[in-house]
Amino acid sequence: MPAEDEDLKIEPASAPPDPETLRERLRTMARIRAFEEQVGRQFREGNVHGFVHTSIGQEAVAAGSCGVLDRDDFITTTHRGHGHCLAKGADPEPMMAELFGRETGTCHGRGGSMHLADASLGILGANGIVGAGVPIAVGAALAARREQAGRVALAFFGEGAVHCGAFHEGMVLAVAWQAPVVFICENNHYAEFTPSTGAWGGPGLLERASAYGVPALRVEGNDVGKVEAAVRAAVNSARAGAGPAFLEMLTYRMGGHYEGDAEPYRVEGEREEWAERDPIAAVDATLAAAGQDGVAKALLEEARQEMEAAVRNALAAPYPEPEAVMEYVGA
Amino acid sequence: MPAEDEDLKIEPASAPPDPETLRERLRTMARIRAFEEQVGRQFREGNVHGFVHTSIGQEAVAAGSCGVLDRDDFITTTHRGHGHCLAKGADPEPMMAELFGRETGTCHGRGGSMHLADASLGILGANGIVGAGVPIAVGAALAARREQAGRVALAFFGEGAVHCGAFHEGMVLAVAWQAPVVFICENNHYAEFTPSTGAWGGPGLLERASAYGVPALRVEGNDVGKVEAAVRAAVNSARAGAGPAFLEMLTYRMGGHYEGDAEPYRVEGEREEWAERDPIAAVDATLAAAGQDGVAKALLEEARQEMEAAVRNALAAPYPEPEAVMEYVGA
Amino acid sequence: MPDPTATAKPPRYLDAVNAALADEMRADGSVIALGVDIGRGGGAYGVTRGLFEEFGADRVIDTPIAEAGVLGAAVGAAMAGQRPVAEVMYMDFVTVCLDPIVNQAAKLRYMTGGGVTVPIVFRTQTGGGRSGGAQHSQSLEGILAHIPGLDVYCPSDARDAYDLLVAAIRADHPVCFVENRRLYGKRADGWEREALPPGRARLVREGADLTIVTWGRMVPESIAALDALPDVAADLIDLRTLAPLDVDTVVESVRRTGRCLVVHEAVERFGPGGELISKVAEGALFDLDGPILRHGARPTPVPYSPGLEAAMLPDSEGIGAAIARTLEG
Amino acid sequence: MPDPTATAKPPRYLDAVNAALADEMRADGSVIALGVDIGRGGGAYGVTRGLFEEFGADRVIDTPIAEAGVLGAAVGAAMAGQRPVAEVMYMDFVTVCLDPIVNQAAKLRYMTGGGVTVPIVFRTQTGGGRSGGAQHSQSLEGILAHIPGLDVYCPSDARDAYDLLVAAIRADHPVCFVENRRLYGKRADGWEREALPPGRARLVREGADLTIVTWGRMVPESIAALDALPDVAADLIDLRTLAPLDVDTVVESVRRTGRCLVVHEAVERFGPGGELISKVAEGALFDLDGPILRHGARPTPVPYSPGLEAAMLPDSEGIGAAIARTLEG
Ligand SMILES: Cc1ncc(C[n+]2csc(CCOP(=O)(O)OP(=O)(O)O)c2C)c(N)n1
Ligand SMILES: Cc1ncc(C[n+]2csc(CCOP(=O)(O)OP(=O)(O)O)c2C)c(N)n1
Ligand SMILES: [Mg+2]
Ligand SMILES: [Mg+2]
Repeated sequence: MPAEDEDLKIEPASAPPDPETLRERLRTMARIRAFEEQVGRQFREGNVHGFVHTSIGQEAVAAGSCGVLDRDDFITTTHRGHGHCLAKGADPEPMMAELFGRETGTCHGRGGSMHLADASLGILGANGIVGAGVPIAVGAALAARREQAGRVALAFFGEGAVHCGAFHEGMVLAVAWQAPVVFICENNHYAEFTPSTGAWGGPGLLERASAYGVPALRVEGNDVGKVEAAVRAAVNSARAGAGPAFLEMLTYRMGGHYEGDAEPYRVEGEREEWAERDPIAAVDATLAAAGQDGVAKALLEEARQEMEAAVRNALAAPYPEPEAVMEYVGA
Repeated sequence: MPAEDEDLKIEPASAPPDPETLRERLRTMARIRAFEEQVGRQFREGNVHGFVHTSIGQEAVAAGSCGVLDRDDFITTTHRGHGHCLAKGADPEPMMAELFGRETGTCHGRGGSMHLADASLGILGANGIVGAGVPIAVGAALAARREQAGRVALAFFGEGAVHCGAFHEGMVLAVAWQAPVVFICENNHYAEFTPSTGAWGGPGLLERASAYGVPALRVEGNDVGKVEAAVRAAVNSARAGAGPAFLEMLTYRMGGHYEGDAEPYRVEGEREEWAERDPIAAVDATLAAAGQDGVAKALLEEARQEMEAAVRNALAAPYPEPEAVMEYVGA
Repeated sequence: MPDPTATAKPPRYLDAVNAALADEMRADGSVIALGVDIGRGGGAYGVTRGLFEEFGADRVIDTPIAEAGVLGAAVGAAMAGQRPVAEVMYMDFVTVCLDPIVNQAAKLRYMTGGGVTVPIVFRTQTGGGRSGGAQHSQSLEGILAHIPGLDVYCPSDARDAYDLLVAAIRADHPVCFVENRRLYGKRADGWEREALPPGRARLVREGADLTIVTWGRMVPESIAALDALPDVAADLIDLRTLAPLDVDTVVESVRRTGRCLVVHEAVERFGPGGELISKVAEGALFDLDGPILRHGARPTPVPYSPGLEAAMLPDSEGIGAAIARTLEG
Repeated sequence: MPDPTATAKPPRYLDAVNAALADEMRADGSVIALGVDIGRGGGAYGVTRGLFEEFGADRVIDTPIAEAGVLGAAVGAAMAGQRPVAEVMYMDFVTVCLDPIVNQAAKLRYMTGGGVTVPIVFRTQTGGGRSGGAQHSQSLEGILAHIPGLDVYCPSDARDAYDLLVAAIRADHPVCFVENRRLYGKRADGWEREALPPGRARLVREGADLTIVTWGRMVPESIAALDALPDVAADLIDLRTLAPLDVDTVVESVRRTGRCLVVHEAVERFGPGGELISKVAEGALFDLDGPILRHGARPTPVPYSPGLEAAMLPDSEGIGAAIARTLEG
């Protein structure tokens, strides 16, 4: 059961977000959900290529975390990065076009789902190599520290990544440099086909992170308000020069590891249990209790239309010219 | 100041070693000291080549740790591995010949100081890559676990190695496999030119290790009795199937990082302070208090003669035939 | 030798890999397999399915995502008497775990003057052309082949996948075993074929016009190219293994045909083809009637968009054009 | 351009590297240096001495032994507006940190369709022949040169060390900068020489008998070989950079001389020489009067014992013999 742990140093604001903000976050979550739904559909249609990993069920982490950031703050993400990019401000239309491999894509069709990036929004890239984004975020934070303009970096990664050398070395450097970086470990309970809980023995993620000298907190990752409060506290502290923090976001991967995954490994009953903690429904209920009815439905409807348009435009967009294959190599 | 920390699970025997054992360990330490002294001298003479790292001041860790092991237990070590090899039973004569690059060397002159290995004694190699020996020891322990014959592996590494990805991944795997491996972190206070204490922030080594779920203990590494007691407890527990353990051995590198190091970075007064905690003198004093006088002097004298003979024989030994350069490639 | 021929249909490439693993694990209790999701999950491509059930968690070892640690541990286990087969899920990921391969496994026997052997197999797979993107599509076998002490096997069909993996597991030295995921579904044509050892190339086709030297997925691709050029008669050589390299077969062929084209999926720039060209130049220069050329991927990261990727990677059409250049020159 | 010519004696190779770093750090506040012991310690070979004192801990950053993390962080810092120069102390250690170089830095501009630039320099050094042993002596530049998106510079003297490092730091793409520690103590011959850009080879000597193509420490070694063969007149080409590669200069020379010898310290087997042989075969095959050969290290891990190491590595004597083979063939 997700539960908040002892706070080690970060002090999340206790007041829940105001209805205005909540609505805004809900809109982000609805757009992520609708985007991912379309990605799944378009993958089955053969319009989206390669390896695609969606984040349905995890929308609150993206919306709550990036909701706290400024445009020129940095993020790095993983193979499962659509939500983070959208929440950080990426336009779904070129994103969809990217997944369709079109010239109008975010990366002109060169990157694809696992390599979405938009430097103008501080999105330093999804990444196909588990763990690789962690030190990259630390480096961006190092640059931010030099600049002294209060920018921060967020590194998103899965709970499967913490075993990688790259995670370890990234943590060590973040501490050594007291870099303004917040590590957001999205614990969605699976790493590929392996249920993560207890898989490799030893204490939990928080103990691991604290041992580096980083304040660490476990957060109910399907509660966007709690996500936002925790990330805000960590980000403010990083901006103020107090160094890195680590947040474990408890959430759940509602879909397969990748599109097309048959999921024979899924623990029975678990998905149904988590479906009751759907992050979108949760906010909807909160708003309903505050007298605003049917907000999620309306926002989802709106988002679905937006994503359908993105699909239409992507379908109509040109592919890159094969002759341009050598463009952008750089060296 | 070296000080023993809280015991986390390992329970070192409280009785100090009997005089017989102490004498035996002193002999090992004296032989390591004498070997290293010769290595320094022979390096300056031009007989020892390449990069050479000696372990003067750290002899108690090698002697106490390997004193606990059986012949068919495994060790891996580092660029600073002469002492561990000697303590594990390697013959100084071929070792010296190896450092002289001779055909009669432990590795027929192919390896050199940083690659000393003797599989027949379970010495799976010194290593020129910081951190690399850690997972190798874990793998040997995995093999030992399969065999069920109670063998264990010891991984020796410096405190500078704990920042490497290889260390992290090795710890993670040791825990996942509950492998019979004991991690011996020889904290000699320097990693190359950098004083290690507090260098990179964060908690100490014990906190780091414990966070993996490994019992961890800090040991007065210049006290061979304490070293031995701690390693024995950890090894027994590993042999019994209770999994890995981590020991931080507080000791001091009396020499330079490598032979020829000018050591401008050395913290003033520190060496003198540690000279008073010389591991050989300490045992000598204990034995003297028990009525045995001048043991160290005698053993050192004996060891120096042994190493002089090793040098003489190495000098007389043939170099490998240049035509044999392709031998042993394997593939 | 156990043999998966018992099945009705000739096995697919992935079945052959699976059968080689299973047979060798049955035959030798010291063979163990390690990797991310190779056990309960049966592997990202189903290659190791059934092994966990048959051999148990003690021998088919699921690991956390810690490839450098896993491969390092495999090196230690190999020195301690096991015969580990460690998987790197995509060849692109060798970048996170090259040290145990290059600085440890490959060098240990030499560094110890023959004192240790490291009987280890590094299994991995590659295969562009499916929009895997720049980090899931690279053919990096040339990097591994550059390292003395490493064997590199690149089977092009199911039968060789079986024979070469069996040989790799039985070898007392490290072998990098490079599978191709776009071949996984292909069934063997000639399962009854005799097993060739590593280091022996196979003459797939014979013809006097030119010699084509290739390996892995470019073998069927080259066959397709030749099928589309009925007027061209080529010696088509499937190297099967890059290290050891069967220089004699290649040189002997080029001496006969007088022209040579090396084809590989890897990037041309400082790629593995240069070795073949150099060996041909060394051994057959004065027998040449025409060029010795390479055809490989263009010097760019592998693009995602299908059209760009097709423009980057060699295929039968590109090979056909390269054949034409080789014949014209 | 700031220039260390002010000093009385021409600078040593290592002084030139140091001066290039210092000059560029003075000129551009976004240049930062990172690595193990490069700051207070001044570098394992003293190459970065004085930088910490002049530019401070904020720009000359000592790091823990965590090369993959450091290089990954350098990639992030580069995307965030810095110009990092990250050191890998020995080239052999790229095996622990290849991912940020190969899968990140090299590919990011491409993967983002030009959306980011990664102005980063990976400094490292190599140089066998001093009994460094199998893990401290390898020349692995061929591996890096195989990766599209990476430039690879291998200066052979102090002047080029300066010019090429300045160019590397100013480049908006990743550059692997490979120093040679056995050249560190050598002083420039011709400091007044004009700077050549990366991608331009230098014709060190001219002669009609054969073309010798090489780089790094094999340049002076080849000069020594030629000095010992007064009857041989060779075009000696110092490539200076492997990527970009100055194919034109090489091909044009071989067209004139009709013979070619490629020399490198790296292992021959699937080594960087194959690229040159292939380019020569492609561009000058029908102008050849004799062989196109390689001379590199033998296919073994680098041995420790001096005599074995000498037998493994190319030197002026071995080059002389290879020249003779090239002329005889
Ligand atoms: C270095 C590396 N090893 C293995 C993989 C294959 N792989 C891709 S995603 C994944 C699981 C990651 O799990 P987690 O970090 O929990 O992220 P999630 O997929 O749950 O978002 C693996 C093993 C990879 N991409 N990179
Ligand atoms: C991967 C790697 N990085 C850097 C080095 C260079 N190096 C050799 S020893 C050393 C310091 C090691 O310090 P520590 O682990 O404390 O061992 P000690 O030398 O004190 O025994 C360094 C940085 C190396 N050999 N391998
Ligand atoms: Mg996960
Ligand atoms: Mg140390």
